[in-house]
Amino acid sequence: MKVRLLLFAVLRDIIGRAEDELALDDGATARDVWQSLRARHPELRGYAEPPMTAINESYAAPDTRLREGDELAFIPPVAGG
Amino acid sequence: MKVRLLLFAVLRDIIGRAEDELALDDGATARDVWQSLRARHPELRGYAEPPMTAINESYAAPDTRLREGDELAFIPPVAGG
Amino acid sequence: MRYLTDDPIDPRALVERVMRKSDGAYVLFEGVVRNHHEGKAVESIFYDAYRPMAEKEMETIVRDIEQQYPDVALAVLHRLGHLLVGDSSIAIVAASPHRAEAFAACRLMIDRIKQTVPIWKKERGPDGEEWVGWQGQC
Amino acid sequence: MRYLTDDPIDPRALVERVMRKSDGAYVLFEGVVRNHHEGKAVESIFYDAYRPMAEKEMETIVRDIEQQYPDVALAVLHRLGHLLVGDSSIAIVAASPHRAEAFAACRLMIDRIKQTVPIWKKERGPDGEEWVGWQGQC
Repeated sequence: MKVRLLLFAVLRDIIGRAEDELALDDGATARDVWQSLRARHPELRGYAEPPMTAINESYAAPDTRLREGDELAFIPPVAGG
Repeated sequence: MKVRLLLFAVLRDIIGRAEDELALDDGATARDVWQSLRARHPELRGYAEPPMTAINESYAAPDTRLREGDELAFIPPVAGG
Repeated sequence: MRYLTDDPIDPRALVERVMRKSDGAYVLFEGVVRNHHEGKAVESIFYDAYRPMAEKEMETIVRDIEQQYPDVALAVLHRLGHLLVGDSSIAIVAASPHRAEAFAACRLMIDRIKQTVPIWKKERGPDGEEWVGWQGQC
Repeated sequence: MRYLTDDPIDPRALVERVMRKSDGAYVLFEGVVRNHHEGKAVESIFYDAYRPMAEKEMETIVRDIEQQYPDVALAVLHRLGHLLVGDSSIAIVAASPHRAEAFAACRLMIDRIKQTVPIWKKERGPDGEEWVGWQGQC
Protein backbone atom coordinates (compact mmCIF):
# COMPACT_ATOMS: atom_id res chain seq x y z
CA MET A 1 0.00 0.00 0.00
CA LYS A 2 0.98 3.62 -0.51
CA VAL A 3 1.29 6.03 2.44
CA ARG A 4 2.29 9.67 2.34
CA LEU A 5 4.87 10.65 4.97
CA LEU A 6 5.12 14.30 6.03
CA LEU A 7 8.25 15.61 7.73
CA PHE A 8 8.47 18.73 9.84
CA ALA A 9 10.98 20.74 11.80
CA VAL A 10 14.00 18.74 13.02
CA LEU A 11 12.88 15.65 11.11
CA ARG A 12 12.74 17.56 7.85
CA ASP A 13 16.26 18.84 8.51
CA ILE A 14 17.60 15.35 9.36
CA ILE A 15 15.87 13.46 6.58
CA GLY A 16 16.35 16.23 4.04
CA ARG A 17 12.89 16.39 2.57
CA ALA A 18 9.41 17.67 3.41
CA GLU A 19 7.52 14.57 2.33
CA ASP A 20 7.88 11.09 0.97
CA GLU A 21 5.69 8.52 -0.75
CA LEU A 22 6.11 5.18 1.03
CA ALA A 23 5.30 1.75 -0.37
CA LEU A 24 4.53 -0.41 2.69
CA ASP A 25 3.48 -3.99 3.35
CA ASP A 26 -0.13 -4.41 4.40
CA GLY A 27 -0.41 -4.23 8.18
CA ALA A 28 2.55 -1.87 8.58
CA THR A 29 2.34 0.60 11.47
CA ALA A 30 3.72 4.08 12.13
CA ARG A 31 6.24 2.38 14.41
CA ASP A 32 7.51 0.29 11.49
CA VAL A 33 8.02 3.43 9.43
CA TRP A 34 9.92 5.04 12.29
CA GLN A 35 12.23 2.02 12.60
CA SER A 36 13.05 2.19 8.90
CA LEU A 37 13.84 5.91 9.20
CA ARG A 38 16.12 5.15 12.16
CA ALA A 39 17.92 2.49 10.13
CA ARG A 40 18.77 5.02 7.44
CA HIS A 41 19.49 8.13 9.57
CA PRO A 42 22.14 7.86 12.29
CA GLU A 43 20.85 11.04 14.01
CA LEU A 44 17.68 9.09 14.88
CA ARG A 45 19.36 5.97 16.26
CA GLY A 46 19.06 7.17 19.86
CA TYR A 47 15.30 7.43 19.49
CA ALA A 48 13.99 3.89 19.81
CA GLU A 49 10.49 5.18 20.58
CA PRO A 50 8.80 7.13 17.81
CA PRO A 51 7.75 10.72 18.53
CA MET A 52 4.04 11.56 18.71
CA THR A 53 2.36 10.24 15.61
CA ALA A 54 -0.41 11.77 13.50
CA ILE A 55 -2.47 9.89 10.93
CA ASN A 56 -4.63 12.00 8.63
CA GLU A 57 -4.08 15.12 10.73
CA SER A 58 -5.04 13.56 14.07
CA TYR A 59 -2.90 12.12 16.83
CA ALA A 60 -2.83 8.32 16.76
CA ALA A 61 -1.08 5.52 18.61
CA PRO A 62 2.17 4.50 16.88
CA ASP A 63 0.96 0.91 16.64
CA THR A 64 -2.10 1.83 14.62
CA ARG A 65 -2.12 -0.08 11.32
CA LEU A 66 -1.76 2.22 8.36
CA ARG A 67 -4.17 2.07 5.44
CA GLU A 68 -3.85 2.81 1.77
CA GLY A 69 -3.70 6.55 1.16
CA ASP A 70 -3.05 7.53 4.79
CA GLU A 71 -1.12 10.68 5.55
CA LEU A 72 1.42 9.91 8.26
CA ALA A 73 3.39 12.52 10.18
CA PHE A 74 5.80 12.25 13.07
CA ILE A 75 5.39 15.15 15.46
CA PRO A 76 8.63 16.01 17.23
CA PRO A 77 8.21 17.84 20.57
CA VAL A 78 5.99 20.80 19.82
CA ALA A 79 7.06 24.31 20.76
CA GLY A 80 4.26 26.61 19.76
CA GLY A 81 3.28 29.73 21.67
CA MET B 1 -8.66 72.34 65.72
CA LYS B 2 -9.36 72.57 62.01
CA VAL B 3 -9.72 69.47 59.85
CA ARG B 4 -10.52 69.31 56.15
CA LEU B 5 -13.20 66.76 55.25
CA LEU B 6 -13.33 65.40 51.69
CA LEU B 7 -16.48 63.79 50.34
CA PHE B 8 -16.66 61.43 47.38
CA ALA B 9 -19.16 59.45 45.39
CA VAL B 10 -22.35 58.60 47.28
CA LEU B 11 -21.29 60.69 50.29
CA ARG B 12 -20.83 63.75 48.11
CA ASP B 13 -24.32 63.22 46.68
CA ILE B 14 -25.89 62.76 50.13
CA ILE B 15 -24.10 65.58 51.88
CA GLY B 16 -24.25 67.87 48.90
CA ARG B 17 -20.71 69.13 48.84
CA ALA B 18 -17.23 67.95 47.88
CA GLU B 19 -15.41 69.18 50.97
CA ASP B 20 -15.91 70.88 54.28
CA GLU B 21 -13.77 72.67 56.83
CA LEU B 22 -14.49 71.24 60.29
CA ALA B 23 -13.81 72.88 63.66
CA LEU B 24 -13.35 69.98 66.10
CA ASP B 25 -12.54 69.58 69.76
CA ASP B 26 -9.05 68.32 70.51
CA GLY B 27 -9.02 64.53 70.64
CA ALA B 28 -11.86 64.13 68.12
CA THR B 29 -11.68 61.02 65.94
CA ALA B 30 -12.91 60.13 62.46
CA ARG B 31 -15.66 58.17 64.17
CA ASP B 32 -16.84 61.32 65.94
CA VAL B 33 -17.02 63.14 62.60
CA TRP B 34 -19.03 60.28 61.14
CA GLN B 35 -21.52 60.38 64.00
CA SER B 36 -22.08 64.08 63.49
CA LEU B 37 -22.67 63.49 59.76
CA ARG B 38 -25.20 60.77 60.62
CA ALA B 39 -27.01 63.14 62.99
CA ARG B 40 -27.51 65.64 60.19
CA HIS B 41 -28.19 63.29 57.21
CA PRO B 42 -31.01 60.77 57.55
CA GLU B 43 -29.67 58.72 54.62
CA LEU B 44 -26.68 57.82 56.82
CA ARG B 45 -28.61 56.81 59.93
CA GLY B 46 -28.49 53.12 59.07
CA TYR B 47 -24.68 53.22 59.00
CA ALA B 48 -23.63 53.15 62.63
CA GLU B 49 -20.12 52.07 61.66
CA PRO B 50 -18.14 54.55 59.57
CA PRO B 51 -16.94 53.46 56.14
CA MET B 52 -13.23 52.98 55.54
CA THR B 53 -11.41 56.06 56.70
CA ALA B 54 -8.43 57.86 55.20
CA ILE B 55 -6.34 60.45 56.96
CA ASN B 56 -3.90 62.43 54.82
CA GLU B 57 -4.40 60.09 51.86
CA SER B 58 -3.76 56.85 53.76
CA TYR B 59 -6.15 54.36 55.28
CA ALA B 60 -6.43 54.79 59.05
CA ALA B 61 -8.46 53.28 61.89
CA PRO B 62 -11.65 55.29 62.53
CA ASP B 63 -10.63 55.76 66.17
CA THR B 64 -7.40 57.51 65.29
CA ARG B 65 -7.26 60.95 66.90
CA LEU B 66 -7.29 63.71 64.34
CA ARG B 67 -4.71 66.48 64.39
CA GLU B 68 -4.77 70.10 63.33
CA GLY B 69 -4.66 70.40 59.54
CA ASP B 70 -5.47 66.74 58.84
CA GLU B 71 -7.27 65.85 55.65
CA LEU B 72 -10.01 63.34 56.46
CA ALA B 73 -11.94 61.32 53.90
CA PHE B 74 -14.57 58.63 54.28
CA ILE B 75 -14.16 55.96 51.62
CA PRO B 76 -17.45 54.31 50.68
CA PRO B 77 -17.13 50.83 49.19
CA VAL B 78 -14.68 51.15 46.33
CA ALA B 79 -15.61 49.98 42.85
CA GLY B 80 -12.60 50.59 40.65
CA GLY B 81 -11.58 48.35 37.81
CA MET C 1 -1.14 61.58 37.15
CA ARG C 2 0.58 58.30 36.42
CA TYR C 3 -2.20 55.78 37.03
CA LEU C 4 -5.35 57.81 36.38
CA THR C 5 -6.55 59.52 33.22
CA ASP C 6 -9.57 61.43 31.98
CA ASP C 7 -8.93 60.29 28.40
CA PRO C 8 -9.55 57.06 26.47
CA ILE C 9 -6.95 54.40 27.28
CA ASP C 10 -4.45 53.32 24.66
CA PRO C 11 -3.39 49.81 25.80
CA ARG C 12 -0.69 49.65 23.11
CA ALA C 13 1.13 52.58 24.68
CA LEU C 14 1.07 50.78 28.05
CA VAL C 15 2.50 47.63 26.47
CA GLU C 16 5.29 49.61 24.87
CA ARG C 17 6.03 51.33 28.15
CA VAL C 18 6.84 48.07 29.93
CA MET C 19 8.12 45.50 27.41
CA ARG C 20 11.83 44.68 27.61
CA LYS C 21 13.82 42.57 25.17
CA SER C 22 14.05 39.85 27.79
CA ASP C 23 10.26 39.53 28.06
CA GLY C 24 8.72 36.48 26.44
CA ALA C 25 5.14 37.38 27.15
CA TYR C 26 2.78 39.96 28.39
CA VAL C 27 -0.74 39.73 29.72
CA LEU C 28 -3.06 42.66 29.16
CA PHE C 29 -6.25 42.98 31.16
CA GLU C 30 -8.87 45.49 30.11
CA GLY C 31 -12.01 46.20 32.07
CA VAL C 32 -14.80 47.34 29.80
CA VAL C 33 -18.17 48.93 30.55
CA ARG C 34 -20.73 46.21 29.88
CA ASN C 35 -24.43 46.61 29.26
CA HIS C 36 -25.58 44.87 32.42
CA HIS C 37 -24.78 44.50 36.12
CA GLU C 38 -26.52 42.23 38.63
CA GLY C 39 -29.48 41.81 36.33
CA LYS C 40 -29.91 45.49 35.51
CA ALA C 41 -29.31 47.20 32.16
CA VAL C 42 -26.41 49.67 32.15
CA GLU C 43 -26.01 52.50 29.65
CA SER C 44 -23.09 54.43 31.08
CA ILE C 45 -20.85 54.71 34.12
CA PHE C 46 -19.41 57.69 35.92
CA TYR C 47 -16.08 56.99 37.66
CA ASP C 48 -15.05 59.20 40.57
CA ALA C 49 -11.80 58.96 42.55
CA TYR C 50 -9.92 60.43 45.45
CA ARG C 51 -7.19 61.17 42.98
CA PRO C 52 -4.01 61.74 45.01
CA MET C 53 -4.81 58.84 47.34
CA ALA C 54 -5.73 56.58 44.42
CA GLU C 55 -2.38 57.37 42.81
CA LYS C 56 -0.59 56.47 46.04
CA GLU C 57 -2.54 53.22 46.47
CA MET C 58 -1.83 52.22 42.88
CA GLU C 59 1.86 52.89 43.42
CA THR C 60 1.86 50.79 46.60
CA ILE C 61 0.15 47.89 44.86
CA VAL C 62 2.49 48.03 41.85
CA ARG C 63 5.52 47.98 44.18
CA ASP C 64 4.12 45.11 46.25
CA ILE C 65 3.46 42.98 43.19
CA GLU C 66 6.77 43.79 41.52
CA GLN C 67 8.42 42.74 44.77
CA GLN C 68 6.46 39.48 44.83
CA TYR C 69 7.24 38.84 41.13
CA PRO C 70 10.67 40.43 40.60
CA ASP C 71 10.80 39.52 36.91
CA VAL C 72 7.52 41.25 36.12
CA ALA C 73 7.12 44.83 34.90
CA LEU C 74 3.68 46.37 35.39
CA ALA C 75 1.80 49.28 33.89
CA VAL C 76 -1.69 50.36 34.91
CA LEU C 77 -4.08 53.09 33.81
CA HIS C 78 -7.60 53.72 35.14
CA ARG C 79 -9.95 56.06 33.35
CA LEU C 80 -12.26 58.44 35.23
CA GLY C 81 -15.37 60.40 34.21
CA HIS C 82 -18.25 59.37 31.99
CA LEU C 83 -17.84 56.09 30.07
CA LEU C 84 -20.22 54.36 27.68
CA VAL C 85 -20.81 50.65 27.08
CA GLY C 86 -17.72 49.26 25.34
CA ASP C 87 -15.35 51.90 26.74
CA SER C 88 -12.35 50.62 28.68
CA SER C 89 -12.21 51.70 32.30
CA ILE C 90 -8.86 50.10 33.11
CA ALA C 91 -5.88 48.51 31.42
CA ILE C 92 -3.17 46.53 33.20
CA VAL C 93 -0.10 45.12 31.47
CA ALA C 94 2.20 42.58 33.11
CA ALA C 95 5.32 41.77 31.09
CA SER C 96 7.63 38.94 32.08
CA PRO C 97 10.22 36.55 30.71
CA HIS C 98 7.75 33.74 31.57
CA ARG C 99 4.00 33.61 31.18
CA ALA C 100 3.02 32.16 34.55
CA GLU C 101 4.25 35.23 36.42
CA ALA C 102 2.67 37.58 33.87
CA PHE C 103 -0.75 35.98 34.39
CA ALA C 104 -0.40 35.87 38.17
CA ALA C 105 0.80 39.47 38.52
CA CYS C 106 -1.88 40.84 36.18
CA ARG C 107 -4.62 38.98 38.01
CA LEU C 108 -3.35 40.06 41.41
CA MET C 109 -3.16 43.68 40.26
CA ILE C 110 -6.81 43.91 39.21
CA ASP C 111 -7.95 42.03 42.33
CA ARG C 112 -6.07 44.38 44.62
CA ILE C 113 -7.19 47.51 42.77
CA LYS C 114 -10.78 46.45 43.28
CA GLN C 115 -10.18 46.03 46.99
CA THR C 116 -8.50 49.22 48.13
CA VAL C 117 -8.04 51.92 45.50
CA PRO C 118 -10.45 54.80 46.23
CA ILE C 119 -12.35 54.79 42.95
CA TRP C 120 -16.14 54.64 42.73
CA LYS C 121 -18.62 54.10 39.98
CA LYS C 122 -22.16 55.30 39.47
CA GLU C 123 -24.07 53.13 37.02
CA ARG C 124 -26.74 54.71 34.86
CA GLY C 125 -29.46 52.76 33.12
CA PRO C 126 -33.11 52.95 32.16
CA ASP C 127 -34.05 52.37 35.84
CA GLY C 128 -32.04 55.31 37.15
CA GLU C 129 -28.57 55.59 38.65
CA GLU C 130 -26.80 54.06 41.61
CA TRP C 131 -23.40 54.12 43.28
CA VAL C 132 -22.17 50.53 43.04
CA GLY C 133 -21.58 48.82 46.38
CA TRP C 134 -23.23 51.40 48.62
CA GLN C 135 -26.57 49.84 49.47
CA GLY C 136 -26.26 48.32 52.90
CA GLN C 137 -22.57 47.46 52.52
CA CYS C 138 -21.03 50.54 54.07
CA MET D 1 -6.29 29.82 7.78
CA ARG D 2 -8.18 30.94 10.88
CA TYR D 3 -5.60 30.37 13.60
CA LEU D 4 -2.29 30.66 11.73
CA THR D 5 -0.78 33.56 9.85
CA ASP D 6 2.42 34.46 8.05
CA ASP D 7 1.94 38.14 8.81
CA PRO D 8 2.49 40.31 11.88
CA ILE D 9 -0.30 39.92 14.44
CA ASP D 10 -2.69 42.78 15.12
CA PRO D 11 -4.02 42.03 18.63
CA ARG D 12 -6.55 44.88 18.41
CA ALA D 13 -8.29 43.15 15.51
CA LEU D 14 -8.56 39.97 17.59
CA VAL D 15 -10.06 41.90 20.49
CA GLU D 16 -12.63 43.49 18.20
CA ARG D 17 -13.48 40.10 16.74
CA VAL D 18 -14.58 38.69 20.09
CA MET D 19 -15.84 41.48 22.33
CA ARG D 20 -19.61 41.60 22.92
CA LYS D 21 -21.54 44.36 24.68
CA SER D 22 -22.12 42.00 27.59
CA ASP D 23 -18.37 41.53 28.18
CA GLY D 24 -16.93 43.32 31.16
CA ALA D 25 -13.34 42.31 30.56
CA TYR D 26 -10.92 40.70 28.24
CA VAL D 27 -7.51 39.20 28.84
CA LEU D 28 -5.00 39.35 26.01
CA PHE D 29 -1.91 37.13 26.09
CA GLU D 30 0.91 37.79 23.66
CA GLY D 31 3.95 35.59 23.33
CA VAL D 32 6.94 37.60 22.20
CA VAL D 33 10.34 36.50 20.90
CA ARG D 34 12.76 37.26 23.72
CA ASN D 35 16.51 37.67 23.52
CA HIS D 36 17.37 34.59 25.60
CA HIS D 37 16.31 30.99 26.24
CA GLU D 38 17.75 28.61 28.80
CA GLY D 39 20.83 30.75 29.22
CA LYS D 40 21.52 31.21 25.51
CA ALA D 41 21.23 34.42 23.49
CA VAL D 42 18.50 34.37 20.86
CA GLU D 43 18.42 36.62 17.79
CA SER D 44 15.52 35.19 15.81
CA ILE D 45 13.11 32.28 15.65
CA PHE D 46 11.74 30.29 12.75
CA TYR D 47 8.26 28.84 13.38
CA ASP D 48 7.19 25.81 11.37
CA ALA D 49 3.82 24.04 11.54
CA TYR D 50 1.84 21.12 10.21
CA ARG D 51 -0.68 23.69 9.10
CA PRO D 52 -3.93 21.80 8.49
CA MET D 53 -3.46 19.71 11.62
CA ALA D 54 -2.49 22.75 13.68
CA GLU D 55 -5.68 24.48 12.55
CA LYS D 56 -7.72 21.45 13.62
CA GLU D 57 -5.99 21.20 16.99
CA MET D 58 -6.55 24.89 17.62
CA GLU D 59 -10.22 24.52 16.78
CA THR D 60 -10.53 21.56 19.14
CA ILE D 61 -8.91 23.45 21.99
CA VAL D 62 -11.03 26.56 21.42
CA ARG D 63 -14.19 24.47 21.48
CA ASP D 64 -13.11 22.58 24.61
CA ILE D 65 -12.39 25.77 26.49
CA GLU D 66 -15.52 27.56 25.33
CA GLN D 67 -17.45 24.52 26.57
CA GLN D 68 -15.66 24.63 29.90
CA TYR D 69 -16.26 28.41 30.18
CA PRO D 70 -19.54 29.00 28.36
CA ASP D 71 -19.51 32.77 28.92
CA VAL D 72 -16.07 33.19 27.34
CA ALA D 73 -15.38 34.05 23.71
CA LEU D 74 -11.89 33.21 22.43
CA ALA D 75 -9.75 34.34 19.53
CA VAL D 76 -6.27 33.02 18.77
CA LEU D 77 -3.67 33.72 16.13
CA HIS D 78 -0.22 32.12 15.85
CA ARG D 79 2.38 33.56 13.52
CA LEU D 80 4.70 31.34 11.46
CA GLY D 81 7.98 31.97 9.65
CA HIS D 82 10.94 34.12 10.68
CA LEU D 83 10.46 36.33 13.72
CA LEU D 84 12.87 38.74 15.39
CA VAL D 85 13.29 39.64 19.05
CA GLY D 86 10.25 41.68 20.09
CA ASP D 87 7.95 40.18 17.44
CA SER D 88 4.76 38.56 18.68
CA SER D 89 4.43 34.86 17.91
CA ILE D 90 0.96 34.39 19.33
CA ALA D 91 -1.99 36.40 20.58
CA ILE D 92 -4.92 34.98 22.53
CA VAL D 93 -7.95 37.00 23.57
CA ALA D 94 -10.49 35.74 26.09
CA ALA D 95 -13.51 38.01 26.52
CA SER D 96 -16.05 37.43 29.27
CA PRO D 97 -18.68 39.18 31.36
CA HIS D 98 -16.45 38.43 34.38
CA ARG D 99 -12.70 38.61 34.75
CA ALA D 100 -12.03 35.32 36.53
CA GLU D 101 -13.20 33.25 33.56
CA ALA D 102 -11.32 35.47 31.11
CA PHE D 103 -8.04 34.89 32.97
CA ALA D 104 -8.64 31.17 33.38
CA ALA D 105 -9.64 30.57 29.76
CA CYS D 106 -6.74 32.60 28.36
CA ARG D 107 -4.23 30.79 30.56
CA LEU D 108 -5.65 27.38 29.69
CA MET D 109 -5.56 28.21 25.98
CA ILE D 110 -1.85 29.02 25.91
CA ASP D 111 -1.01 26.02 28.11
CA ARG D 112 -2.90 23.64 25.85
CA ILE D 113 -1.49 25.12 22.66
CA LYS D 114 2.00 24.51 23.99
CA GLN D 115 1.14 20.88 24.69
CA THR D 116 -0.41 19.58 21.50
CA VAL D 117 -0.55 21.96 18.55
CA PRO D 118 2.00 20.83 15.93
CA ILE D 119 4.08 23.98 15.77
CA TRP D 120 7.86 24.00 16.14
CA LYS D 121 10.48 26.63 16.61
CA LYS D 122 14.10 26.84 15.64
CA GLU D 123 16.05 29.35 17.67
CA ARG D 124 18.94 31.20 16.10
CA GLY D 125 21.64 32.93 18.06
CA PRO D 126 25.35 33.68 18.02
CA ASP D 127 26.02 30.02 18.96
CA GLY D 128 24.09 28.56 16.03
CA GLU D 129 20.58 27.23 15.69
CA GLU D 130 18.52 24.54 17.33
CA TRP D 131 15.01 23.07 17.20
CA VAL D 132 13.61 23.70 20.66
CA GLY D 133 12.73 20.56 22.60
CA TRP D 134 14.37 18.02 20.34
CA GLN D 135 17.54 17.14 22.19
CA GLY D 136 16.92 13.87 23.95
CA GLN D 137 13.21 14.51 24.50
CA CYS D 138 11.80 12.83 21.43
